[in-house]
Amino acid sequence: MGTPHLLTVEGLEQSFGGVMALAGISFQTPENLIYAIIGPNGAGKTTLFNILCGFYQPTAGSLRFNGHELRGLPPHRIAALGVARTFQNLQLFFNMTVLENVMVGGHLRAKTGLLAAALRLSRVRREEQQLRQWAGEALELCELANRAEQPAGALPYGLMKRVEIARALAAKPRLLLLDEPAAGLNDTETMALRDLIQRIRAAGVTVLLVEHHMPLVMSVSDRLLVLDYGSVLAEGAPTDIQADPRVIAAYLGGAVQYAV
Amino acid sequence: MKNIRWRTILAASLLLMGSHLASAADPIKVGAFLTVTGPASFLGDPELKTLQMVIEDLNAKGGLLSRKVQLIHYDTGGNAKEAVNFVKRLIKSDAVDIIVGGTTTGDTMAVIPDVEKEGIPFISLAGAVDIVEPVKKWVFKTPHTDRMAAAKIYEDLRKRGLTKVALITGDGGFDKSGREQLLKLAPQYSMVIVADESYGNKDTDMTTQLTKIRGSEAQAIINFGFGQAPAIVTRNIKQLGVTLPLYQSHGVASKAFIDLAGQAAEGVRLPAAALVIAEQLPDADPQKPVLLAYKKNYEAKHGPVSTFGGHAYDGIMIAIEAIQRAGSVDRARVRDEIEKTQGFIGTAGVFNITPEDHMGLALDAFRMVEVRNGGWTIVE
Amino acid sequence: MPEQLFQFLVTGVTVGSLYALVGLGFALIYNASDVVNFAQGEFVMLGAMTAISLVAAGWPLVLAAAVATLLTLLVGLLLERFAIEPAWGASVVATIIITIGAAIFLRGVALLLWGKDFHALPPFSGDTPIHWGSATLLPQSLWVLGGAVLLVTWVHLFLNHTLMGKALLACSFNRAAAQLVGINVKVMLRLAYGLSAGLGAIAGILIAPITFSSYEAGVMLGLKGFSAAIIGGIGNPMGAVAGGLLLGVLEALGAGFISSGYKDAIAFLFVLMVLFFEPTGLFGHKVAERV
Amino acid sequence: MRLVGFYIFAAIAALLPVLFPNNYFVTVVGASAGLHVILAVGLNLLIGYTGQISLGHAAFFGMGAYASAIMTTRFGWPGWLAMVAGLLVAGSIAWLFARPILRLRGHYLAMATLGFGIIIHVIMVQAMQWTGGPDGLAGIPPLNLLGWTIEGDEQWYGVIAAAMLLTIWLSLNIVDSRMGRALRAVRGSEFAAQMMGIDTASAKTQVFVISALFAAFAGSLFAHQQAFVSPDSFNLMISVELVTMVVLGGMASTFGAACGAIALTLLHQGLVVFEDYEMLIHGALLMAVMIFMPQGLFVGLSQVARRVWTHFRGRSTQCAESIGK
Repeated sequence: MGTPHLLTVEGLEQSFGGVMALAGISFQTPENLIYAIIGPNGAGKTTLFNILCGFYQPTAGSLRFNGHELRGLPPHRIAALGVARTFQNLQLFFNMTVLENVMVGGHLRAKTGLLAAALRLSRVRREEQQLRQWAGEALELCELANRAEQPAGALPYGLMKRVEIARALAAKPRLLLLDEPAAGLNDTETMALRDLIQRIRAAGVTVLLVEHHMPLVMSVSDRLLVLDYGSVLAEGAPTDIQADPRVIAAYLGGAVQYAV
Repeated sequence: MKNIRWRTILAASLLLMGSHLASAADPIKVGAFLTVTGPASFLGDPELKTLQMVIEDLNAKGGLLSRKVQLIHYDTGGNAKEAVNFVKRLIKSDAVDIIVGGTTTGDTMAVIPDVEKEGIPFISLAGAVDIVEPVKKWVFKTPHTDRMAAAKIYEDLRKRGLTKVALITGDGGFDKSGREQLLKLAPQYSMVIVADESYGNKDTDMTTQLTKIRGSEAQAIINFGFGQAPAIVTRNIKQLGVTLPLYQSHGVASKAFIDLAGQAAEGVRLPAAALVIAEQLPDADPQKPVLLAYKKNYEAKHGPVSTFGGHAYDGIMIAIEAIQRAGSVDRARVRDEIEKTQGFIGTAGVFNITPEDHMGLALDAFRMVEVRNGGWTIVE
Repeated sequence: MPEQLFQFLVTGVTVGSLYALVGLGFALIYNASDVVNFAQGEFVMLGAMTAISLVAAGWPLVLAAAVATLLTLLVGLLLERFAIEPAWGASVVATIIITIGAAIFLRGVALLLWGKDFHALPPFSGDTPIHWGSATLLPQSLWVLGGAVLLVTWVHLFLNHTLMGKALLACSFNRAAAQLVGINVKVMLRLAYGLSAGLGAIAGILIAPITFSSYEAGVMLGLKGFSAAIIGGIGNPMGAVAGGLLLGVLEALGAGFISSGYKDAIAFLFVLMVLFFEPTGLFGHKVAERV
Repeated sequence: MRLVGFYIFAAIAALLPVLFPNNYFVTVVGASAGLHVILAVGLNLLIGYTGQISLGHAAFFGMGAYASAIMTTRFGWPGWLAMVAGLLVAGSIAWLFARPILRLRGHYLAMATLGFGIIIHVIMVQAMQWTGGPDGLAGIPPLNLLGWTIEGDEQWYGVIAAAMLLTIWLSLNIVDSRMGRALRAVRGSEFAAQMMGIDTASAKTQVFVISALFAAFAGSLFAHQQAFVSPDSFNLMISVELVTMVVLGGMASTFGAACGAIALTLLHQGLVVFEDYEMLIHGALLMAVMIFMPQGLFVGLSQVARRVWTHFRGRSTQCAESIGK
């Protein structure tokens, strides 16, 4: 467990016109681990994700990923460093098929430009084969192989969520950010999601999970970070966090007398 | 008016099937491409109505060389690209014998390469002098050139002892080539151009440009243009209280200009074909009967006459007389006959076409006219 | 030079108020439907031409203007009913093409009804120029400026202080939510097209004595009105008026000081600069891109 | 299998002049339709696939045409060199304008491109000493490619048909590649595309430049074919017509754009018979197609064809799908 930290966040602050969405949080995520971030709505989870991906620029603090400072980098440069994500409200390419969506995931693993593509050079044909194969693998991992040729918009909601994960995996990332993957899923789909997340970790990808579905979080995560009103409330193994009075107070609210 | 349109549609759709039954009773086909819609519809519409009127009257009197005459016309909407396609369609698909058309200089210049290559007589209705200079074998034109208009204006200015002139022109082909001629001829008439303003033909207000002119030491203003813009310029001049004499071009020689400009048009001078002052001509003037006949015939059907309709009348009449003299529709012989047109009395003046001058109008074909209490009067 | 500058500004404001009036129509429809109606210029033309024909037929000006406005309003309703509504849910680009088709169609109808030459409406109160300092302007321009102020305040009051107006705004912000609270969105959209058609007609009648009207007059007016609405921030009626006045003054100054030939190029170059620095127009509400 | 649609298109283009020898509607109208296809296919990459509207594309069409016209008539350059100059000019101006313009969205982007088109058109009208002003430039020499001087409508039909097929082939290749999917990703969701490592700003710039190059290429051919150019062939109405061709044919479909271009060119020729009613019918047709076939003429018709096909053959054919791409 003592491997160097993949992601180090120090004193991260973000304010939207006076409102402190993040009030100086710091944490570290070791490699090859499922690291969950929980907290009530408005705790700053999605803001943190958006800063990690470069959509927002933080007002203060630093975040280092694999030795690189992410602050100030645009999203596509951060993605090139090996960060991939899914979105809370689905951002699939509905104008393409499932296979094409996932092939876009492999964008960074290929090189041909617009001119080479236009002239249909031989390396373009080889690369297309390669991309098709990588996408197939990702679809296989997410059990979507039979849906490859269908338009992305024609799938049920649960499967669409999985296409987003497959698309992120096709980029062979080192860090995968999952933004509420269980939202809108029924129980059987959530169980399947848990197995999928474990298969992803087994494939050597570090997972950063934002999720409200507590049974899923507790059963799948190795470490937990609890945010409340933009600051770190607690950090540790799932069992410690469950017993931590501050967390219970934050979630259930008010003083609770324990029947000791 | 109704049945002509249906006959044209029927004739055109027949041709879509490309049936070329060549026989004696086959109609003589006159091709035309005019801007009946678009910015120059102000010119193209009376031209089309005149061509249809003349051909209908001709057919009523037994046609030409005992054959019916059929008009095939297309509307280019003022787009030169369309003009080229339609002329190719007239020559290749409709197999016309002669072409009378080309409302704007732009359309005319665009089709000249095809006309010359195919070798078909073409009488243009547009103004610019470079349509016939240098002379092109198959290309003729009936309207006065913009150079003649410029010369006529400068002559009148010199008579009135005015030498400092301000130009204000639109962004159309007619306007720009007119401006070019005014600039070229200025030294010859010792005129000094003290201001050279421009506007967009669809603009709604030219007071800015006219304020700059008011600030210059111009003694007179020349506005070369057609359509609604010159009427707005005329009203703006009155609005700004500018009292300098204003000269317009033959582009606005029609009643519509006076109606639009209203009171502001009083005192405006412009060179125009005799058509606008037909009644005031002395009876001895040879043009008078021709003008009155055309005017009566046109106004019975379409309302106030316009000089542009007159140009179309001259064009089609020259073509008809040339075919009659040639006794056939053979292109080369008709072309030669057009080139030999002598003393033809048209609405624009007396035409004497020669191998060097494919228009044939002298400067005196233009009459300097002035707007007085809502009508045109000759300026002695 | 300064007294010429004053005339340039006065001209700029009078021409700008034409663009502002037309821009208002764009803003109103955009408020209710998120679509820019490229036939707005044709509504202006229809209003002017109908009024001109009625006045020519001897009707008093006020009655002719009222009837012309109502007829054009009806055309706006019909356009929405038979062209926009059947294409419910089509993409923005497809709807733009539909409005462009409608513009060409209305131009075709006008061509058949009124032919090709130019018509003018006699000025409401004569055309003896008014001298204001070193500049002069036509009384009709005061009617246009007054009309613009009146219509803007009416639109502002209507949109923000009447129930129907608020319903209209609700549709543009979130159509689904508007439906949920019981607003009949289809009627609102039809109302928007009708109102902006009527607005366009009034604008057409006010400017007819200045600009003359023909079956094609709507094209350039529509273009300048669209530019005015965009500069001000699409959907914001006040913005459209400010945008129109700005565009007018810019054209006048460009023609006055730089070159009258490149007047339009200078004006549109400035429009580009505005858009590059303010991607949603000067006063457009900044839409935060939510991930 | 990928190019079955392309081969059908090529076959039709080759057969037409054989079936109808020197027929005006094949050669002259065909050549005009071919130029429109090149323009529409290029513009479709920008509007259909990448979702960025442009109401000023006739400006690039004009740049290609005027570059060829000015370089050959005033500087005596050979035709092909002038064409290359046109491509360079249009490409670099497109590259220069792309970044600021493509930051804009929806109607604001439409306005910026519309403004750009008007600025270029005003320059074409006013810069008389170069462009010959509103009456344009005449006397453009015939195009000489590899020693063959192109003369006459039949030869021009062949050259333009070949150029058209080349652009369709290039467009099909671009769409079916890593960069093609990146462009479509930009249209699908710009956020997700960025997270896939796509530099959306540079992708939009590249497609803007490519479509400008297609337009300039068509412009140069047009200049030599007509031997004359004038500003009113490149005004706002032409830009609007180009967008209509793409949307009418069917967005995000190379063959859709091509069919939209051909349909509108033929419509224009056919409607001229109705004289004053032309404008009325043109507007009504435009509305009707966009209302009843919102996804476009081609995609709509290929669906109708597929339904008829399945009705007769009882099973859907793979071929129709590949054309629909």
